Amino acid sequence: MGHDHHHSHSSADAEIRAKALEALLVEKGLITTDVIDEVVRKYEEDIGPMNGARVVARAWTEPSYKKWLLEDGTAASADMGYTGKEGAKIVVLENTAEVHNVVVCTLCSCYPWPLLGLPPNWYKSYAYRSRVVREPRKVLSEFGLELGEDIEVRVWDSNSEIRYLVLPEQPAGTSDLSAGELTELVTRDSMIGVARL
Amino acid sequence: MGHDHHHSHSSADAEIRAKALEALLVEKGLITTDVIDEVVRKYEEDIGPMNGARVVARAWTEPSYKKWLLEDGTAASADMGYTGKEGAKIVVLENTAEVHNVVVCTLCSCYPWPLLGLPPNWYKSYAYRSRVVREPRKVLSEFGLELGEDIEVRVWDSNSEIRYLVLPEQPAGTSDLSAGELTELVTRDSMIGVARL
Amino acid sequence: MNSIHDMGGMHGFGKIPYEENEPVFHAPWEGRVYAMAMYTPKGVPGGFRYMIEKMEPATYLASSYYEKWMHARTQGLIESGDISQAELDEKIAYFRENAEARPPVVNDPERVAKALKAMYKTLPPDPAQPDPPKFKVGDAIRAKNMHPIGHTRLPRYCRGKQGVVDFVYDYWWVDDTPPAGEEHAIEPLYRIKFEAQTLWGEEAEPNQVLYIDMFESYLEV
Amino acid sequence: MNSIHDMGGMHGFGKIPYEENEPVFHAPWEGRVYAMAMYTPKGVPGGFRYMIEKMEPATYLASSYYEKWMHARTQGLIESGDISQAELDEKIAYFRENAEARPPVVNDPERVAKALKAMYKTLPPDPAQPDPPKFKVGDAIRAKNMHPIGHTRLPRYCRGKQGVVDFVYDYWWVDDTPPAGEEHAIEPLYRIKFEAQTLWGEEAEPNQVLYIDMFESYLEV
Repeated sequence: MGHDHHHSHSSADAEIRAKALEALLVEKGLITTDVIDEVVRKYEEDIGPMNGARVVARAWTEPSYKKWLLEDGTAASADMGYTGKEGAKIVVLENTAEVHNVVVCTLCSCYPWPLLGLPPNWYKSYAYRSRVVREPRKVLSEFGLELGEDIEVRVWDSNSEIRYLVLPEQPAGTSDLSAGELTELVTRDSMIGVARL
Repeated sequence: MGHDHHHSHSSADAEIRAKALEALLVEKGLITTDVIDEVVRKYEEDIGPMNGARVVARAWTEPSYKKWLLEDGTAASADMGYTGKEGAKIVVLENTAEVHNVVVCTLCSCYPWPLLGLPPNWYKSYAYRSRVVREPRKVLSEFGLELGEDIEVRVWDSNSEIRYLVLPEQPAGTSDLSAGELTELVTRDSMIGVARL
Repeated sequence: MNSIHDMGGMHGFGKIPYEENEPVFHAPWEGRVYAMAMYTPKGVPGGFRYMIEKMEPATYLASSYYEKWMHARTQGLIESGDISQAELDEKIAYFRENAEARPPVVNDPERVAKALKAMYKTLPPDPAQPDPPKFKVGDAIRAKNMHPIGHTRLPRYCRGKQGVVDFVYDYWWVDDTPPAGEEHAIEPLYRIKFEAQTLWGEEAEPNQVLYIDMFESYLEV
Repeated sequence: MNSIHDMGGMHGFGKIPYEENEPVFHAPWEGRVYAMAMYTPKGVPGGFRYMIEKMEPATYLASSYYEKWMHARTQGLIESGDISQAELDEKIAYFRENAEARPPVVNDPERVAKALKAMYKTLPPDPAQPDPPKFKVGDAIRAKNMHPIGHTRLPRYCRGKQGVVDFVYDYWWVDDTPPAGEEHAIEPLYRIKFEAQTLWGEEAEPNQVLYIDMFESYLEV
């Protein structure tokens, strides 16, 4: 049986209802077309996991920045220009050989927008939200990540106003790379904690 | 917004699927048409709340039977011929001026079939199952039953193999009536505990 | 399992949908599904109720009561190999295209007599008694905080909560899914009394208690 | 509220639905709903998330993510009186009958500039501090067993469970629905650490802990 297919048969109807709402809001002057266009463009192009990747790569290459990032994720992210909605308080969690962090929002979909953009569907799925707090190892193995029992798994339920970013371990053999090159290695999933690099 | 309407739009499809299942089972000799007909007839005509009402009326008019019924509901019910599926162990709960009992099955729909027949939809509804354990007084007030705070409300979650029947209080001014006449006064709802007589 | 069926204490389901003079079955197919579910002499692998609990939560909520029963009976027969999905699909397609068609009629009074006997038969309530009950009336106990993936009769809203043994029933087969390869265990069954405040905290209504039955393995001191 | 959205620990939702190279929005309407939800300068009465949580559970589960957002935004504007159900229905009927029709286009660069400013604006994280925190790092606490009908950020799976204060954050506005007529309270926020065994009993996976943030009013000794 399919899961989380979210009744795609109603998607055509959703499109109609969205058009109706937009028409009403524009007619009433509550929003303008270009605001909608520009917000969509920003989250499609500018505000996404590439931001978090730049933060991670800088932390890997600048020990003082890493220290700052772990102590005050909000300020260290703001230093790169990453501020705004869903980023009032950013906490960065360091993965190590002994500790693996993974983030979820069981009640909804809380996610550090300034650093990762809007969350992927699986992060918002009922399966992920219900399961990862109870059986994180089994969930991670579905992502292809098998963790030994000697590694402590820390699950973070992002339920209130704090937003979490995982700082993945720098892959072995990459110490010669520049921050720009390292940025390319950092995946969204590694910053949520469902992958290691 | 409608609640518990249970997608009646799919009812036509359910009828088709039921026909398909019946055709397969009959063709394979797993069931016969008359078994289905007769089971339906029994629960539509013979096995229903009139059985419980007879038990209650007898308990009101025969003190020794009432004592037996409260001590061994299974045997006292069997004495009236009420045995069978979902009646392996029947426990009868006496309502008094100080105590009000109400029965639910939060996990499913457990119900004393031999005495009450098959449960009504509201008993199986998500609203009743979810709410009556948490806010019984509010739920009972939706049934029109307002209970003072001096009355202890006992909620019975019929979760395993015990089946519960509520013995309502005999209404005032009915002590002259015969058991047959009293039977007419006893409602299904009073034996579940969502009404008093 | 902690599926949507375990809804005691949930919010959001609205008012009680009461229907005056409700019929036993709201459509003929409901009664026929009831009869097929209860009188087809085949067990449902893993259990009838567990089959329903394993439905996807959205499907569970959107399905009517007898649709769930039909699902359990049908899926059970598929899993036991008594019918195949293909022959079922074929039959469904046939009845979809032939609105006036009816299932074949085969009668057998002997089987009716057998069914009626089963209808009134009370199952043995008192299986062999292995060990004496661990707890007695008045004992303070705690319902275990357990989260089995299998079928269980211990609802979430009671888990981890303190109650008191109110009555000790006979021994019963434990309904929970047994470990692979094992039979259902036989255990004492207890009636446990909880104060509403224990279950619901400050939001509890006044002067309320809850009784619920628990197998011995659900309990700890 | 204990609605279906509070699904941490539930079974039955199947495997994680992973999509390779997933787009930010799966259809243009999703992005437009996102923008309308976030940049229409009107609050949602009772709160955006609470509006979603109050959806009937079957509807919640059957609705996609941005359908839920559209519901909250639309219902919020209806309840605040900014739009009426009748004019909405009329518009829906119009677009249903005119598949090629598009909403009117009105542009205003000044409003775009304002929206972009809001997009990057970080809300003040540290409201006025009324009382010193009651708890400190290392304190053993218990999450209250509370079941408010209003919005809360304390999920069911943590309630009544013992944990330890791991970190004390600044003060925050409590997200929970305040008592009628009152403003949101300001409280210290704590990071609480739970052992997986405390949450899930014997079914817990080995070597796992859970961190979750809790307002002071969620905690008791």
